[in-house]
Amino acid sequence: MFAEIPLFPEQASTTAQRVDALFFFLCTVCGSMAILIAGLVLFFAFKYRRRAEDERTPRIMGNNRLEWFWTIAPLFVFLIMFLWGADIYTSVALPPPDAADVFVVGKQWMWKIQHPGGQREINELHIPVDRPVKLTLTSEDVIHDFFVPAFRTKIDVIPGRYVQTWFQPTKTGRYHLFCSQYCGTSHANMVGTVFVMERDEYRQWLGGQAATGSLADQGRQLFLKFQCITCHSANAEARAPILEGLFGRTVSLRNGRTVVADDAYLRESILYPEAKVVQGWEPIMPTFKGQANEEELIRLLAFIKSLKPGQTPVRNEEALPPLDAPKMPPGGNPKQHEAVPTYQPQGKSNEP
Amino acid sequence: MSSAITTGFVPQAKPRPPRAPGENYLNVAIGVKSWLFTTDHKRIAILYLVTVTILFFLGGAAATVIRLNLMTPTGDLVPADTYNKLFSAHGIIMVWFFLVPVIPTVLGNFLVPMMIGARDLAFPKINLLSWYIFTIGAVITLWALIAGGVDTGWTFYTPFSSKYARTNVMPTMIGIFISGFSSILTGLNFIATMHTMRAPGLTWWRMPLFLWAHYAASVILVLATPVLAMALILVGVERAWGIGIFDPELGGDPVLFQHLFWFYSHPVVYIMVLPSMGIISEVVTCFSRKPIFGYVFIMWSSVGIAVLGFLVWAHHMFVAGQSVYSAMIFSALSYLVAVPSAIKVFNWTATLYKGSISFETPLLFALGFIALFTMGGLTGLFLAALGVDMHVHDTYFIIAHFHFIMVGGSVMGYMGGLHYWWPKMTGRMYSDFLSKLAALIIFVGFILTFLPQFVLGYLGMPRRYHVYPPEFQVLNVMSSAGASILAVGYVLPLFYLFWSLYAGKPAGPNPWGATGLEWQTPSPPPTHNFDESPIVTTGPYEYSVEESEIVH
Amino acid sequence: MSTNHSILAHHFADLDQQRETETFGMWLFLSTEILIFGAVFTCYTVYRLRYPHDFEAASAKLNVLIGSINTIVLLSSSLTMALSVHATRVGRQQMLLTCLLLTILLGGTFLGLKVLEYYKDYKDNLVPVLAFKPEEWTQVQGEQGPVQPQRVELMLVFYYVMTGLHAVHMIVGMGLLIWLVVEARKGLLTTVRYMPVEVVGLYWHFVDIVWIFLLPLLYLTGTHHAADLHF
Amino acid sequence: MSEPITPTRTYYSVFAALIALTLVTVAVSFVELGAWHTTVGVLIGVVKASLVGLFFMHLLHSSKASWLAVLAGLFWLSILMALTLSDYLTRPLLQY
Repeated sequence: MFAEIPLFPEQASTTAQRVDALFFFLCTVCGSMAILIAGLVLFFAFKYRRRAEDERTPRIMGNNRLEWFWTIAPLFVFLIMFLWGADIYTSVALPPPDAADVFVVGKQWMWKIQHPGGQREINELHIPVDRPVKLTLTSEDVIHDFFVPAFRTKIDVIPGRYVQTWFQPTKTGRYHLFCSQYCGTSHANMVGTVFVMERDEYRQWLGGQAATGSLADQGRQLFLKFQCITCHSANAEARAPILEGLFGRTVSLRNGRTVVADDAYLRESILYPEAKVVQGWEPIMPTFKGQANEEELIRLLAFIKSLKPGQTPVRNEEALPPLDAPKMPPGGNPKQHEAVPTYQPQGKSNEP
Repeated sequence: MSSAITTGFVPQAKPRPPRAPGENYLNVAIGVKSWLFTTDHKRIAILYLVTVTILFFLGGAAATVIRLNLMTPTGDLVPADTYNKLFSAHGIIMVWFFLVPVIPTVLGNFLVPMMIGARDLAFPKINLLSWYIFTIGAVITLWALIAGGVDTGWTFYTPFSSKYARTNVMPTMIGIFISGFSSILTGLNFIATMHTMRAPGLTWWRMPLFLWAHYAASVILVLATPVLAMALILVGVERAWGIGIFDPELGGDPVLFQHLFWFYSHPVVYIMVLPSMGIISEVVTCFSRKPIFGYVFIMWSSVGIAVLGFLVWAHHMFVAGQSVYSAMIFSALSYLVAVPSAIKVFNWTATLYKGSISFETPLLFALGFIALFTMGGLTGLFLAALGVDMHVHDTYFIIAHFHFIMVGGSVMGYMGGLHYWWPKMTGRMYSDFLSKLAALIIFVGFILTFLPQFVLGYLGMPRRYHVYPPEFQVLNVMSSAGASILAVGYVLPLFYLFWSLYAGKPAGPNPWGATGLEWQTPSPPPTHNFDESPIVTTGPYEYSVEESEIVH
Repeated sequence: MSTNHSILAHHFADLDQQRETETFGMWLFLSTEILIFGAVFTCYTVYRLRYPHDFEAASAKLNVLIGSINTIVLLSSSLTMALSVHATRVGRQQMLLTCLLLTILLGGTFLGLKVLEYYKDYKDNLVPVLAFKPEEWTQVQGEQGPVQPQRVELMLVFYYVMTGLHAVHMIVGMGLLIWLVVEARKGLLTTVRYMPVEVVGLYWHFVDIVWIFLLPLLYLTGTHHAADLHF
Repeated sequence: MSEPITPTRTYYSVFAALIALTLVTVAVSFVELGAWHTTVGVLIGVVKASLVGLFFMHLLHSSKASWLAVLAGLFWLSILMALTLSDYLTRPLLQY
């Protein structure tokens, strides 16, 4: 065990390469600074050590030119560090348009993941290599943090709103997924594995998962179950706006402002319908807060996003019995133990 | 009331009572009462010294169990809940009951009046009051931590602390809230003292840098602490009545708490490290027997840190869901605050140039400070870079970074200061050999403990983990081994300093040949500090002139 | 030490130094207070900007009449406090005592009215958790439809935290004023030893200033109507 | 040198101004101003607070140190407000 001390984490995403490049730049600059200062201190300490008790010293009070030099010179170096860091940060904040969607819900103490195809996993994330993946994350309880060291990806998962990040894996393999924002007793067990697979393998995996329809299909069922269709129907006497093609459009509101219909807006409108009412409509929608949980919201959103003109369900279409989430054993997904066998301490499963 | 006063005649200060030879602040009165009701700043400093030392070792005990637990990846020593309570207790005790108060209340209390040639602080009773407030806060917090514990971490992030934690969150917050007022009163006392009570001739530009550092730290104490107090009240209100100020379920924003919390808790780091920097300026000049290099720049950098330190708090929240634009503002400002710290390090180094350097214990600690603080400061540049922070945030990289600043910086400086002024405070010298040994052990132990944590952090080991993947074990074991060495280094001074009280040889008024008013009076000083009011005619650190020009 | 009521404390050089230090100390304390209240004001501002209509609607329901009368009461107490300082400075003991007692009386009136107002709020279902009816609010129209009861509650929480914190400061101030009355009756507040009145005055005026801002932020943020002017 | 004694006349005139401003600010709340209520109210509040500070609290004749304390408090409050709002006001700008 002691033979191999890891010194550097695996570099498995495009972001990781960029972060590491900046990291090495910082190491070089700061390392030389540290060596310079340590060298000077040691050199002075040795050279000017006290040799006689009555030694005199020159009365040097300072040197303004030197002072201004070391006040201003670091600023230029810092400017480089700032710009470089900000560049990486903004690129991580803006997912490419072709990124594949993955939805993550954190709760004490597990990660629940949904794919657009309807596949669901717990504490595991399967993704294809060399393809950008966009994560939309939220939490059911406290603040968590989705951290994949090999991708240099980290983002706080905050209850009550969506946050987004993205990455593009460059190497197949298994990587750690950590919760890195302290979230209670089993914080250290809120971990999982990211599987980066070859495309074929990934397609196989997708096919092998039992999914009751795609995420949008599941959302469609909920759309019927929650009776959304009663008002948001496609016919003329509808009492609410038609949702076809809504996602991404700019919407005019009653108060004269406009808003882009993004995830956050749709989520808010389901939970707090009165907050931003569309122009020309009465605020009659009831809230679905407490009825739809975070995972169901994601499915509803997936459905609304997928809704093309003419696809609104017919109002009298019968609602299917509600989907049951697969029952979880209290210790989380048993598969998790197989994935990283040594990770789970004996007899300490993450009991909620 | 004398008639002279009512007519508006202003009397001279009361003459100092004549002093029996050998009478000093320690032996002027004996008994518990004479300590518990004292208003003498020097005795209050001793009260604080005892209190914070006890608290330091309690916080250290928690750290010991944490490090022992992390020896194995499966965390076999304590269960997860206990572990969480331990790191919370460690953080809470060390931050609020050791690092924040330690230098201002012990060395600051003792030295601020002496260095400015005053008889006491501006508000002696408030000074005593602040010790009582501190002690009451500490007792409440300790009680909460021992009887049940608290598992929120020292950061109390909402909504975990306000809704989900089922531990003693409330009493802990009350204890911290109360002790906050002790901080405020201490800071207020220092600022008022330095503004109005300086000895004749001691202009602002002649003040020793130790005082400037305390001035800057006091500004932070006075202006940051109230915001923490309010943040804790709001969390308390939310927790007690279930109303949502930070609860997203009820329309609140949990991130707002982080803003308030870090508005205090980032500058608080400078409360810890600024006084320490002040000590280093005193020690480096004394033992290289040279004036400080660039007094004005060091002084302004202290003030600069106090102001700029308030502009950077959200760099603790780069991945916490704040706006991208705001993150960029805070990143840029964070780089600005690195400049004043760098100025100080350069100036201390330049002070050594052409000096006459004598390697006494305080200087060893000071050189240790410069080395470790430089490391801590430089790794701060990594964290201010948005791209890198994304990866290392909330990992052991952060843990290592802030321990370098707070322990490598603040505690190292405190040890240096304690060893420097110990002869003044007690009139006795400690063991030269043992103290140098302790300095060495602490330095080596520290490096061994926290250097591996940088590597762990970049590898991705998150903080506050009770168990961890097995590949991180070797580095964790190294860190724990270092911690055991560090522990020896911290216990050692306890013995030889205590021993010196009985067996140490008398120090005399000025064992180091230092300038500064505090060395112009006997050791230990008399109750009124100076037998005659000092008058100052030169700047500080006139080590390179023929004789002291301080006139009596 | 202080048994003979010596005016000049042992560690000061002269009275001017002592006075300067005491005023400055109080001002420093007030700068702390600025940030204590400032922290809540900041939270308030964040949510005020986030939920403007809900906050305006909630504000319109608060008792603007009692709020305004209380403002005038508090401003008057500030006047009598300032006059107390004047009386001490010119050595008019009787005027000092009268002004101090008037200040206490006005402060008491303020707190009494505040309690009455809290009671009215309770009757009007304006107390989150204790007495609050969400359904009452869904009928209230904001500028763009009904307001969110939860956000109204948020505004009310700030109303209670801010006014509560202010009331705590008032109570502390009343205690200090009572101490001043005791001192004044002993004849200890003189033209030379006037600092206690001045320093307590600074504190009292500061508490007044806080209220000056609470009035517009809490009571006057929504639009009122003549019908709102009732107890 | 002790501070000058403020004449009572000053106190009375300041008090009159304060009451007048209070009546104005309350009166304004009966006008439909929407979101501007807070702005107007706070501005009048600033005037009133300055009057209390300068005259009742004798800031006008106070030492520089006292001014420093007040201005520091206000400056730090503005830091807290401005930088906190720099987050909240720019959050909606970046649409995902």
